[in-house]
Amino acid sequence: MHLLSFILRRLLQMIPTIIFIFVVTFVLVRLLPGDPASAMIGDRALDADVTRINHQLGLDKPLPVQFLYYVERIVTGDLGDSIALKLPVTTLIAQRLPVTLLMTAMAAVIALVLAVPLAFVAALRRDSIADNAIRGAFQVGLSMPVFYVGIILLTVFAAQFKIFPVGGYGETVTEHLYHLFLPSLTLALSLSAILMRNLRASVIAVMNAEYVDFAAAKGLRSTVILYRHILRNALISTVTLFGLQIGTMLGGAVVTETVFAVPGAGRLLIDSIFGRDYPVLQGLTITLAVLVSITFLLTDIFQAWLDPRVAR
Amino acid sequence: MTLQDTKPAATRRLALSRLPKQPLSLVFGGLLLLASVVLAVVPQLFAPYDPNAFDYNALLAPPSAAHLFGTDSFGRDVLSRVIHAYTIDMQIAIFATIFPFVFGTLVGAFVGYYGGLTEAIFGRVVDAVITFPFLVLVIAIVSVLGPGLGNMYVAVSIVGWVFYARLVAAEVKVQKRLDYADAGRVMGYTAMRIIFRHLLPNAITPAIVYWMTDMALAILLGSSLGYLGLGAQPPISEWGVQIADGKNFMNTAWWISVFPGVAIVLTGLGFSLAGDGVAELLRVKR
Amino acid sequence: MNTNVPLLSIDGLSKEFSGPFSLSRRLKGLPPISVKALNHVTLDVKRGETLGIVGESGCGKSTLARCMVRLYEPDGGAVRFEGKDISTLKGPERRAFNRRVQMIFQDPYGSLNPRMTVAQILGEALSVHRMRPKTEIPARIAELIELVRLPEDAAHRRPHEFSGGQRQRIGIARALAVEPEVIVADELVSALDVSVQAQVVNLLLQLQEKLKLTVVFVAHDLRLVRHISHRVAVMYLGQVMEIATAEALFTAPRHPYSKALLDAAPDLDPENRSRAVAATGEIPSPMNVPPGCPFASRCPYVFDRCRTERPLLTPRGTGQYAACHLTDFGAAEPPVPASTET
Amino acid sequence: IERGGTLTYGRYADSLFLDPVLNDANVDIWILSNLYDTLLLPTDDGKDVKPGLASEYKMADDGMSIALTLRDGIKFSDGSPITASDVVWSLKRATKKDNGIWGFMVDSIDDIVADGDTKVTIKLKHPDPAILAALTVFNTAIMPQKAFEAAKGTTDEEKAKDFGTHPVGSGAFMLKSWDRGSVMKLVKNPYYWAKGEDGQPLPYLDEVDFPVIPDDATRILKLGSGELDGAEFIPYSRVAELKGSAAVDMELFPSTRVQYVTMNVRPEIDGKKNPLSDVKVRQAMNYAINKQAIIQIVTHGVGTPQTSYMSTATPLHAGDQPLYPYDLEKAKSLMKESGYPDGFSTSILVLAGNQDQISISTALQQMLGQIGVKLDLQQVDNATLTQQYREGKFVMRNAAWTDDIADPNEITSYFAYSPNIDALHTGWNSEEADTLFEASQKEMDGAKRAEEYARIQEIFNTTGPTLPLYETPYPVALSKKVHGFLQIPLGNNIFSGAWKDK
Amino acid sequence: MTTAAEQSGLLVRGLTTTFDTARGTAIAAADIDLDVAPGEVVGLVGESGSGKSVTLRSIMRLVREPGKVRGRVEWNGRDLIGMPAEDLRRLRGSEIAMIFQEPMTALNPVLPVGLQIDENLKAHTDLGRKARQARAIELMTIVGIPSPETRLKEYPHQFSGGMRQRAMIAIALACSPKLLLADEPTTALDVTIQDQILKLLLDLRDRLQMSVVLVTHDLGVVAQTCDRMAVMYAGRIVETGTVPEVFATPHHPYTRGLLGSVPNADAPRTLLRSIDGTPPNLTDLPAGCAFHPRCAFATDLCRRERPPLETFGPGRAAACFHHQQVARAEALV
Ligand SMILES: Nc1ncnc2c1ncn2[C@@H]1O[C@H](COP(=O)(O)OP(=O)(O)OP(=O)(O)O)[C@@H](O)[C@H]1O
Ligand SMILES: Nc1ncnc2c1ncn2[C@@H]1O[C@H](COP(=O)(O)OP(=O)(O)OP(=O)(O)O)[C@@H](O)[C@H]1O
Ligand SMILES: [Mg+2]
Ligand SMILES: [Mg+2]
Ligand code: NI
Repeated sequence: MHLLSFILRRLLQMIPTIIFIFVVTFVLVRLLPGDPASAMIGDRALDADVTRINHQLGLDKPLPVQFLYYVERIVTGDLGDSIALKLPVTTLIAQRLPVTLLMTAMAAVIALVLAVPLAFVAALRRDSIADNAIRGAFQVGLSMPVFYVGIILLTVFAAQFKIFPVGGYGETVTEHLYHLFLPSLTLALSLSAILMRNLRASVIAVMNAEYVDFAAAKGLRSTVILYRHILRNALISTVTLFGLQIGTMLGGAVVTETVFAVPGAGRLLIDSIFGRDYPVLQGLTITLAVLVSITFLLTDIFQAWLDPRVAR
Repeated sequence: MTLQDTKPAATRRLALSRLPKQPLSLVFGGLLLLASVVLAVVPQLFAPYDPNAFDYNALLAPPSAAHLFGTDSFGRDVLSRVIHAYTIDMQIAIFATIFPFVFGTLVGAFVGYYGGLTEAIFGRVVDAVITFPFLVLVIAIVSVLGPGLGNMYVAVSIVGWVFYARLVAAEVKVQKRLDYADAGRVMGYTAMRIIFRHLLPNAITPAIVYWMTDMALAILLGSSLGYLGLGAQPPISEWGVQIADGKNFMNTAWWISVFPGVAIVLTGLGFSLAGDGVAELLRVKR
Repeated sequence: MNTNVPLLSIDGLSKEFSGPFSLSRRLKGLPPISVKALNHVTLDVKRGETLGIVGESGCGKSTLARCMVRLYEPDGGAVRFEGKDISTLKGPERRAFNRRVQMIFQDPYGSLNPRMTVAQILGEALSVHRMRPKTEIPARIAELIELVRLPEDAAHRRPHEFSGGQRQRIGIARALAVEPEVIVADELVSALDVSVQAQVVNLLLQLQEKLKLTVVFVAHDLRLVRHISHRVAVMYLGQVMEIATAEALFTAPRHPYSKALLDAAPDLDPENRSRAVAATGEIPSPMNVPPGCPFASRCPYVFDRCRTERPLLTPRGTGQYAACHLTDFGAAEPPVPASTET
Repeated sequence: IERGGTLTYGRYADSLFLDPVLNDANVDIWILSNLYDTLLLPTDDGKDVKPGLASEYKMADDGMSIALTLRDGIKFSDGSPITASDVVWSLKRATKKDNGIWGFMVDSIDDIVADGDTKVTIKLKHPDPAILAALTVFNTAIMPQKAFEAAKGTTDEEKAKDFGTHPVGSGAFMLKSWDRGSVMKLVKNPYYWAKGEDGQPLPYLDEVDFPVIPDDATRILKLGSGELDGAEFIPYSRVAELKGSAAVDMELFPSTRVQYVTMNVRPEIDGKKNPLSDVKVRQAMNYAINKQAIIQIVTHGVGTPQTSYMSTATPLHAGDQPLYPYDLEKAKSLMKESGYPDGFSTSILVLAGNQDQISISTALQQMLGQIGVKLDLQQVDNATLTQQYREGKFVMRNAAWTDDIADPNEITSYFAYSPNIDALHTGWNSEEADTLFEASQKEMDGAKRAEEYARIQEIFNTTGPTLPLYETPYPVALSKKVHGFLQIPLGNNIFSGAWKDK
Repeated sequence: MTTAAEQSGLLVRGLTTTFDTARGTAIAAADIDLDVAPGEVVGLVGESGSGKSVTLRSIMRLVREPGKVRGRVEWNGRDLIGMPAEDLRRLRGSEIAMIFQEPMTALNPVLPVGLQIDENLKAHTDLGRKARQARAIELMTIVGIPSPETRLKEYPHQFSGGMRQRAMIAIALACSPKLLLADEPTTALDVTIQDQILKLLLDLRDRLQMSVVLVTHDLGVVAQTCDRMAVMYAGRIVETGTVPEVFATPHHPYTRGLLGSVPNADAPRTLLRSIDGTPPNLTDLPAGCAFHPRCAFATDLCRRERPPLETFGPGRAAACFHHQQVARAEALV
């Protein structure tokens, strides 16, 4: 019951956020210098061509009219057609978004697989050589620009050792996973560094909590103490951070997708900015915002499940 | 009388006894940052060449005694460019974060102190900002305003202050429930005095620590934008631009992009270690 | 000035805290969860006296204390200082009130700004209220430090360099810096060790004597309250159950709750042991205070009227008041417990 | 020659819209000819025409009409026959004013009439020396009228949108699947008319796949790892390296591509005096630029200096000396003579993230600095750049050009003929050039036309609003297994004759 | 020192716990000797930081890094300090149980109370699921938590302070321990609830014949519940004896001061007999007797030498050179 009302409230809170983002996107893209026609036909366009195209797209109408027109369509669930690709935006999103989602999900899994055990090792052997080595390595990962990490991984694992394909997406699900491994790893590196840092700190904090002593005083086995008492409590704060980061990653996959030639939503987003593809840009930003909000919501629910104190 | 006498002695003793006990991370981070700042302020003292001088006889020369880090496709000395880039990258670190830090802290202090409606409105703003794809926003704003570092600062600031405000607001909310804030109110102090004299000094630590990380992030973002062509404009040397320049030469002239990469990592490391150290240093002793 | 007017009078004071108004409650048409922290509290504080306020955790002692210094604005009733409703004070008048009525806090760790030195803490109080010209402030700080018996070099140290007892003294010095007439001390020594408690209590007693202070002493330690108070008010769930002189209250409590409280406090005499439980059950949640007498759920003498009608504070002779339907409880011989089914 | 197999060719960007008339960009144009066939075809050197869907063509003596005969038994990829009415319909669509931006190439067409099922006559408004070349260009491709009209939608544009997702043409290949932004796959068109060397119908290949790999380095890595058989737009910096590679053929296909800088020569820009309007200044700048150095730095020796504003591969190109050989002294003295002896500050637009343009501009910045011209770089995205360009508000910009038609008229109309777009939107004009161009457009005498073009080039090259830099071939890297692939000077990728070792 | 304790009950000898900190080595518990016979309640009193909790944790071997424990702790003749970790684990929670001061922090906030009882039973008994459930309900009833079935599914934050403390006691009692180490079990509670809990503990002691070590700083609690008591100051036991004897005639000036600091019934608004000064820093103990800077009886001897814990009567000991004098002074008041 409480959970349901909690979710409902969160969903209601999302509405103003989405509207805000919607308006900002709408205004912002129209403030961009250059118009779709310029972006599309480039240097050889004659003024007449530009006028004709802008008229076809309805871009010669006043902004408020365009806005109302767009709102009207969006309410009916129609995100319009891409100017450059001449396809429905919904179709495009349906093609591209799953790629990014899969990549992000894989990155999340890789990050967890890297961060959680190492955070524990680091926390349990605080200040040891292992701890410092782990922290140092992650710190370096965190300090490197994403495109740089990507290029290095590509050069080493794909070009030199040919263990992984050089980007792309493949056709079957296994191929997708295989192709997306390196890009996901790239994304995962900085994420895992952030998670590791946070988790290590919270494991240390939790280990000092009295209930851990009390658990030991009960004569529980150390594995039980570790998994039931330490891990779960330590994860609580990390989960929030994790959700926040995943949200950021969804919108920040652009660079990785370019380096690895992954046909995902991030690249579509950038292309739509540079191509002044207003409908795609608007549709995609809003879709991403909804997705990110849902990620946050899921995070909160998961956190509420981990920590019964949250759901009031 | 005794008061006057004891004060300097006491502080001196404290300062001396504190010195060797500085957190190790602060020492390392501080040294790295200090080096970075020195290079940023007087690069010409360390750079062996003019960073923008072409040398057609030494295009893409590998590292050698003459060019320790080699040269790039224009025959420019990579070492000199890496060193001169400190100026611009440290400037990015500061200029991209100073406004968010100051403004965000102020907003956070008020939101945290007054709560209620301000907090509700602020909550929505935070939601909107963190749900919006950050890079898109920055790229769009930079495109609207035109490329270049100045506009990048504007773009980053429009978004960045929210994170500081959130941190400070949360901490102020914690602090204002402590008795010393109430004590101030009972003493009849004004809200401004309580906020700035009492709450803020105690609530600002997380923001300062985040600031350190944020400066490192700003350098990374600056590089990414430089890489996309939206950041620093040639011939200014900036690490991201240098890496982008060297990208096509990864196989044939690795030195063009590797050394700026190392500089980014080292500076990032410096900021992050210093952040840890500052957190330790500013921890309130209870 | 009319000396019959009590210095500080609390008149039917009520205070509620509303909790989160969850969607499920909204959907069910329920009001937001609210805590009735104070429920029609009426009290007088006379000039020069020490009024003790005791009660168990959550009964509203701190809320009452905070209302007295206008840290909280009450929802009903009023606090009057020298006959004036303090919620109407504005500007300089309010500042003057704040100066004359001071509060000392329970938490020796939280009540001092950890980043300010003692001199800064005291100096700020002195300068904001212009207690002394600027040049005399250092001297006055030294005087205050001496007054609360802190070490001489205390001025330039920060709170974390002091022990709990010393910190409480800094708190006292800060309150005294503005030369107040009333001091509201909320659990002044609860966080301190026994041996240190005694030092601070002694200091308070001496200062009160010397500076003719009026003290409201909030505590849950009955022995302590009895030791230093002229009069004592017993609170339970946001209501005053009994007010009496310390002597009367501790020898002949006229309310079953007062009696239970006294019985529950462990006696210092090892020979005087009892294995009987003084009061059964838990304190009801202040979120849903029962309609009648708040103590009804735990009272061994409860009868039907207690559950429906709230007893008012009525006189029990010589300045003693109790809020109990059994008006002769504790008078001569205690009445037989009514029934044990509750 | 071996038949069969799939050729995987990495592209830097995906196509946008597969309609020969309504498309706008090179990413479409350069592969359209594999899907849609034209009546005539360009020769491999891109300078002449040869029969395509039309087996015979004849220009009337007065130059006012062309008679064409379709090949026998030719079919669209859906198996339906290609008839004269399809030709009439397709060409009419291409000439319609509102349809796309390529109409100017077939501007001279007055009417098209079918004569039976296989004969077509094109009537012209005036003699047009470039009309045959125009019939090789993508926008005159022949499309199946029936299939097009059966597509969803009411307007031509809507139908084109739908048709473009499952196009039917008569090229060597047909679209098998298209994953936007990821991969486009073409398969052999069983009805293609041309025959290979073995006498069997072309193409040799069963399938061509076009994965999209925007990152240059990644594209090369994939070629190296064998995931690709070919990769386009190899960065010049990698050409030498790949030439030395044992597994790869580094091809440099001759092209019509020229790289130059456009200068706004209006006397004032945004109310400010514009030094670039001074022809001496422009000449000084031209002399101050060390083209050989730029060719070294930017193209790593792959490019060659321009000898005219149009590439050497363009028909009627004239000029055998590199334009403005590097001469700093001359540049300095020209500056002295100009209205700006002390130099000035100016700026150049650079397409953000385009390494070539960045490098060029960085080099220009340094070189022009030597004659006191302080150059600011402004990186902007394509849309911004184009808009400033079209509005004539830019100061200088980087640019490159490739011809779409095997005739000098396209480039000249944009560069030198001011009524079209104000000479690259620079505000430059030369009455003489304008008159000559107008005359050349109707001049059917080849020699005379060549003279006219020689003069136009002379005028433009000496006083024009550009800093010509270099021309470059198309750098394509192919696996050693791949043979017969061709990219013609106009850019079209021709896969019909490509084959692959097993 | 009774021979009986040699075989059964708890016997602590020379227990010393040190912490290496940045500021030096803190001797948190020094040379502790303590006996607890079966069924006996021993009170351990002292100021904050005097080492009471550390002593209890050392007995349970719950001291963490950087703490080091030396000495002998025997439970029914078995050495707890030296025994293998697995053996100790079997003893913890079954024969020896511990209650912490703050139930809010000692109960895991994210696990239902029922599970926290259950895991104790699971670790030490081979009861089935059903049986453990039944036992948990029984325990909740014993400690006086109404409607245990629903309460078991709830989380600690849904309990009131008193309930939490009861739940913690229920967990400690799960396997009917023979020794209960209670670290300030009632400090966080209201008097009426404290009263209930203490009486509950005494009942349980009677029922299960447990030995109890009760740490507190409230002398009233000791007076009402304990059989014997030990007073700690700066990590050392400074006085032991039966409760009535110590209350009647304290032999250590610190004990005397403690008793005097508590206001007693007769003289309202008079100055209390406080102990001046503050407890010493454990890393920087004064030479000689740690109490001498605050002691009215201190002589040069006290400043030079540390007085040993000296037995002067059956079950009575004090660590003071002047303990006779102190006892006499007390009698005079
Ligand atoms: N700021 C607040 N917001 C919400 N509820 C509050 C607030 N302050 C106090 N309460 C609630 O009001 C009631 C009375 O609290 P108060 O602090 O006055 O009690 P107290 O008698 O001082 O208790 P203690 O002895 O624990 O200090 C409690 O139930 C408490 O939870
Ligand atoms: N982990 C540790 N590291 C360093 N010092 C410690 C540590 N744990 C305890 N101490 C020190 O040991 C001393 C004794 O602490 P202990 O917790 O036993 O006191 P206590 O008598 O239980 O006090 P309280 O009444 O406050 O609970 C303290 O001075 C403390 O500083
Ligand atoms: Mg309180
Ligand atoms: Mg303790
Ligand atoms: Ni519910």
